[in-house]
Amino acid sequence: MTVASQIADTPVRGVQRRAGLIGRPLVLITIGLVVAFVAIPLVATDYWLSSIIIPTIVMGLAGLGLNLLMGYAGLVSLGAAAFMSIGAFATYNLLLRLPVLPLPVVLVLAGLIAAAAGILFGLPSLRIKGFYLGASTLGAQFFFEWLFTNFKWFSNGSQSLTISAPRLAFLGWDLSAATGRYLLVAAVTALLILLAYAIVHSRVGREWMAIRDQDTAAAVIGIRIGRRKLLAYAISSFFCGIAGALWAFGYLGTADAHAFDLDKSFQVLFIVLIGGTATLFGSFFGAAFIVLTPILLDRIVLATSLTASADQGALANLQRIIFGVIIILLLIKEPDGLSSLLRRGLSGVRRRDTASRAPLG
Amino acid sequence: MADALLRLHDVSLAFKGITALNRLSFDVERGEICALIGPNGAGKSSLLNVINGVYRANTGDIVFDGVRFERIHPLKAADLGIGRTFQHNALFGRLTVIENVLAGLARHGRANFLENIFRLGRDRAERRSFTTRAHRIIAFLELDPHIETVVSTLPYGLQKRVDLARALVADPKLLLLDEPMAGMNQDEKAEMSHFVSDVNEKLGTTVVLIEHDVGIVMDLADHVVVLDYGRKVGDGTPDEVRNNPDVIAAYLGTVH
Amino acid sequence: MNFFLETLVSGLSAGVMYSLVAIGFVLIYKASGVFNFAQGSMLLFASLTFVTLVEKGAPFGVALGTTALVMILGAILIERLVLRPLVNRDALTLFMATLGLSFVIEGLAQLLMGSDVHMLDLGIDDLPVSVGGLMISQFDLFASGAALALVAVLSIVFNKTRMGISLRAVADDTLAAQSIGIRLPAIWRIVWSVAGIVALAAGLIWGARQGVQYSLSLVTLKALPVLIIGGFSSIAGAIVGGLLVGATESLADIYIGPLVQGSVSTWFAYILAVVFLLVRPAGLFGDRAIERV
Amino acid sequence: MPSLSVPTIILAGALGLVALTGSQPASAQEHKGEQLYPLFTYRTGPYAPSFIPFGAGNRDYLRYINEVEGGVDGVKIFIQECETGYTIERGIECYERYKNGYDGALTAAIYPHSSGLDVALTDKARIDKIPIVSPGGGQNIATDGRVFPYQYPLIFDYWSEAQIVVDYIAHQVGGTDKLKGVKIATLYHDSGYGRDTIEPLDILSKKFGFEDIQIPVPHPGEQQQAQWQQIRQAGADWVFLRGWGVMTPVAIKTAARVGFPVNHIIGDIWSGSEDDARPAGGVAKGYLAVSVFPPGTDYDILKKLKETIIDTGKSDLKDDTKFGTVYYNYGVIEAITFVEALRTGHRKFGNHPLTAAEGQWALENLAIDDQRIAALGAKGLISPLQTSIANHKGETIAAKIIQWDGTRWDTLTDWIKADTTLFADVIRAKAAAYAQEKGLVLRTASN
Repeated sequence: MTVASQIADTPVRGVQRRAGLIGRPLVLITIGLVVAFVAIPLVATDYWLSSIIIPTIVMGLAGLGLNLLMGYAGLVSLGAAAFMSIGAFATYNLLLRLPVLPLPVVLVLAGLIAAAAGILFGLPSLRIKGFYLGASTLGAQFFFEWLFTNFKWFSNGSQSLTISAPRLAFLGWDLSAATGRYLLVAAVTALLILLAYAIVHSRVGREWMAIRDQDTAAAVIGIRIGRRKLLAYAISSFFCGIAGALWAFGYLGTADAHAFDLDKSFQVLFIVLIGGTATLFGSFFGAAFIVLTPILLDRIVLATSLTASADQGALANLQRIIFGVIIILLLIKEPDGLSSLLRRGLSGVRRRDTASRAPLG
Repeated sequence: MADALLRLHDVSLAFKGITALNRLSFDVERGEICALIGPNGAGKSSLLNVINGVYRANTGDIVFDGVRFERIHPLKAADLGIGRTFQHNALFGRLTVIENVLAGLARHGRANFLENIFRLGRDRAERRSFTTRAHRIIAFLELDPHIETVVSTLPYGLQKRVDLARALVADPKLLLLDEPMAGMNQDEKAEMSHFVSDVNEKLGTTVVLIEHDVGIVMDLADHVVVLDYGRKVGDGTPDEVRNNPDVIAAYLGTVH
Repeated sequence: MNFFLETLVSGLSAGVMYSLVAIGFVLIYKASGVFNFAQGSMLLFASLTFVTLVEKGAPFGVALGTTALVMILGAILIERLVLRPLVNRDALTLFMATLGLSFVIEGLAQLLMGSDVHMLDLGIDDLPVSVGGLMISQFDLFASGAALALVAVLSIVFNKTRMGISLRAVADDTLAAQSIGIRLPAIWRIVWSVAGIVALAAGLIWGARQGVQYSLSLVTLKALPVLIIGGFSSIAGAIVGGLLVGATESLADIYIGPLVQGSVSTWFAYILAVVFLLVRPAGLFGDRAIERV
Repeated sequence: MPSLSVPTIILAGALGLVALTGSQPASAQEHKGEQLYPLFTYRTGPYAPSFIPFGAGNRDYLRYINEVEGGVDGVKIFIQECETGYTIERGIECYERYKNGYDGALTAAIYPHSSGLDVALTDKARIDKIPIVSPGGGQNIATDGRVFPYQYPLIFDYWSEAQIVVDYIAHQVGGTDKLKGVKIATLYHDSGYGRDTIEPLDILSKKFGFEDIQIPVPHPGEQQQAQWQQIRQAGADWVFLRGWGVMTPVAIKTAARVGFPVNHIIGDIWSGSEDDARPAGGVAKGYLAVSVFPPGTDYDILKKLKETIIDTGKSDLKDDTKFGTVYYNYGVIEAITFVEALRTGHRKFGNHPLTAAEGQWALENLAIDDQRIAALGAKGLISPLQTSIANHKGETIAAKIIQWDGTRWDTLTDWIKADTTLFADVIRAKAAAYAQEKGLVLRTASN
């Protein structure tokens, strides 16, 4: 039995029940794959791929990684970007220094290196919980930004302390053009979504959620809380690490440590909260929001030809204000994130007459 | 005292100088239902928490199934076969009934996380056997209609039963029930007490439970231990306890 | 030895400045359980408002009063539009909301008052005087004095006035406080106002040192480790934490920096904070039990 | 507060998408026959203070060209702004948006206005074949146009800057032979930019025998007491201040606190604007800085701008006092490089909007000599600039030293030329190493 059909046969359980929305998972998965790997590469322009689709997917992947930690295991990280940077710098150095390794192996190794760092900075979770836990990952945020700036070895002595993909190729295909980078990003992300699905629907995911909902009870019924928490940090960092590598090489092309600064960590956090915690696809909506909103605001200004007359600086600042207001509004009005909004919207369209579904915890 | 599953000896517990348990000793026989009763603040919940390691006793020791310990980690307690339910709702609120029950099998999991995630090796057999066991318990406690329901949306009485199922699925030798019938109406109480006695009879599980409703306790329990301000004031069969003047003074007379 | 002492003293004086920022966080965290990331933006907004008024010709006192009023107005708006709709939501959501709020405040500051770098002269020379053989800046002495005065005023307000007692009641037990008739929104408005005024004080002192400009809002990052070390809910902790961070940072940069050929103070305070977290999870003076495993 | 209902969001999203796709005019050709100048802005965020006058200088000069001179050889320049907020992501979006032109106007080159973005665009530009021009802020190794065909780090680099600073100090102490034993401390912003001068100063110190002291300041640099005590402790004679943003005024103030003479501090080009010195107050009087974009209004071209743009109310400046400041003039100078590149291209390809390929050729064949500078009315404002395939930066690298008098900058020296041969081999070797790492084939004049 293939993994895909296995998933198709498994009833959708847990927190992201989408009964009604996804009636026939296999069909939807197939449609999704066709859209992702046939339609988009054929239809989308360079502009769409390079500046909207790729960053959305990669940030969504980072959000998914953080969501595993925050949404499913109920832990906190304010330093997701630190683990992204580890993945990026590890990928670069592995590609550079061990040229025999093929790209997929390098990505997995880079993810594992990030996972190791995740375990290290997750150690305080054995002693403290709640918002304070953020401090340790915040420490990681500043430490790694410094580490990759301070030691030129990590960027192979580059004058600008930047890393760029030495060779973005797989099985002889050059992946450095927009479509190639998109296919790389989409393929890796699809596999990782599958992995996340498997994790969430395994004993590991169940126990994370148990710890999240009731840690005392979880301990009493015999769940290894400490180990599970560290595993959550490890797996979350694994995802973030690979997302970081894709961010650096699939999207930016060239990056330095500051591409993974505190702002980026906060962005990933926004993505999780806005997209919806404890959902697998919510992060991608959140990422689309974060990537698209500033562009849309800019475009609206452009389209309404305010540019000719109005004060450019004022408009730019206004955009920033509106972005902040939208974020606050979303947090207020959509506690369960965009994914729940979308779910409601779609089920509303499909089954306007059905009574309200059971609220989702 | 032919076959004590649980033996408490001289157990004391204090929080910030306030004595919760005062040199408590008693035995729980294998296969019996032992009820802990006593007024609020008598130390009943604290005692359960000491037995399964949530609290650490200041003095005394506990012998469970031949294993003697002074303090125990909750995980170790679970491994030894001590299961429990909670006074206040401690279910995994956003999980479904089946997921809650499956989580109760955590201590039986032998597969490592990679096997779990990729459905390899031991995980395959585990998934099957866990699902079977969970379904069996769910059927046993008549929770089948709600199997895929998110527990926080269930009515209170059913949630209590899910809690019982979660503890029971791991096949505990000793089941600690912390007020399994609190807040229930008479019908629900009768139903729950029926389930508890079923568990005891059909699965052979030894039960220690806390309950305020003396009527139910006297019907259900084989053995009653009465606590008052952390001290044991009565210990015996329901009839013995009913006639114990100390108990009447300390508890029965004052509350109901 | 003298060099060491001067490094230490200068670190401590930097620490005073960190403490000033951290106090604003503590006030808000105490009363509303919100980790207010927008504190830095408030600091920027306050000092920018003040300096703009002064440049427009307003006398010092008028500018100060007007800015304080603006901050109070801002606090009322924030309570009404952001905090009240988010009541009872988890700490992370509130934190994210203050992040959104910081975009709004920073955008407004630049929209209304421009992006120029302003010079702010408080009339105190930033030149050293000799105190017991050590060279200490007059300005640092002034800043320390200001911080002390601020803390003194705050502790009088919180310990002696009815409002202060209500506030402490809220901090101790929100539900109990509400049940005896303390109105939460009112307390929040007051606390955010006070935090706004503290931001003004800190903004003036920082602004006089580095010029009033956007990067003032970045001082938030320096206040975070101070808070972790001192405890999120203790003003005394904020002061001691600030001094500790200031001093260790300076010493670390001088004595550890050369070993790694770079400055270490961006992360040193955080790592110190993590160590504190492991050893003393509630911080030095944290009075509210930290959630521990 | 408006309620955010499901339909509103969906509607807003849909409208947004329409706006997004609708504003990609594939067929609209309203600006056909014009040359696109995508103006990458950062009018928000921490770096807005430097951009605002810079952007004004940029726009004002191009407006002058369009309105007074009737375009570049008759070709009008079409300016489209794109706000990056100084972030790489937004910058990449702007690049993707405008790399192939807009509304009929052609893109000949892109000025990212950010060193970070310049680096991030390196690979993309190579694939898209779009010239990326960063006057004063490009990558030094990209000087080698054989390895970096599409990067143009015009006018200046930090290695040459270090040389010019050492040269100036040598003049002050009485010649390069007197440098032996002089202690020069470099206080640098702890970043790739700040660390860039460690290597050249090391080479120079070995060559001239001065003592090279390197002291980092962590970003953003709002506390520097410890660093300045270190400088005093080390007995430094001169400080080369490689600051960024708030680091500079704090450095000047802290120097005063530890009693270091301000006229022995030489600021980097990013530490040498009015906004760097003014916030430091009175103690900044006498502070020196390296200037590649000399401030002042006493240049013919600035006089023309004053007359035709500023005084007619057409300027992008909201605050006229910023006219002739360092960043304003930087904006003008940068716009001059763009316009001169277009002229160079027009001479070869004819007077029509240039494509990116033609733009690349033009940027590679720039020749702004003294005569041309005089014709531009920019004598003293810019130094001669001549590029080639082997040299994308320009043959002569020069800067002036300026001094803050408490309210404005005075020009202290004429152009000080850097000896470009000194580091050429090192830079070329670095470029070659990069080429090898990336597996690039070196370009020659023939391919």
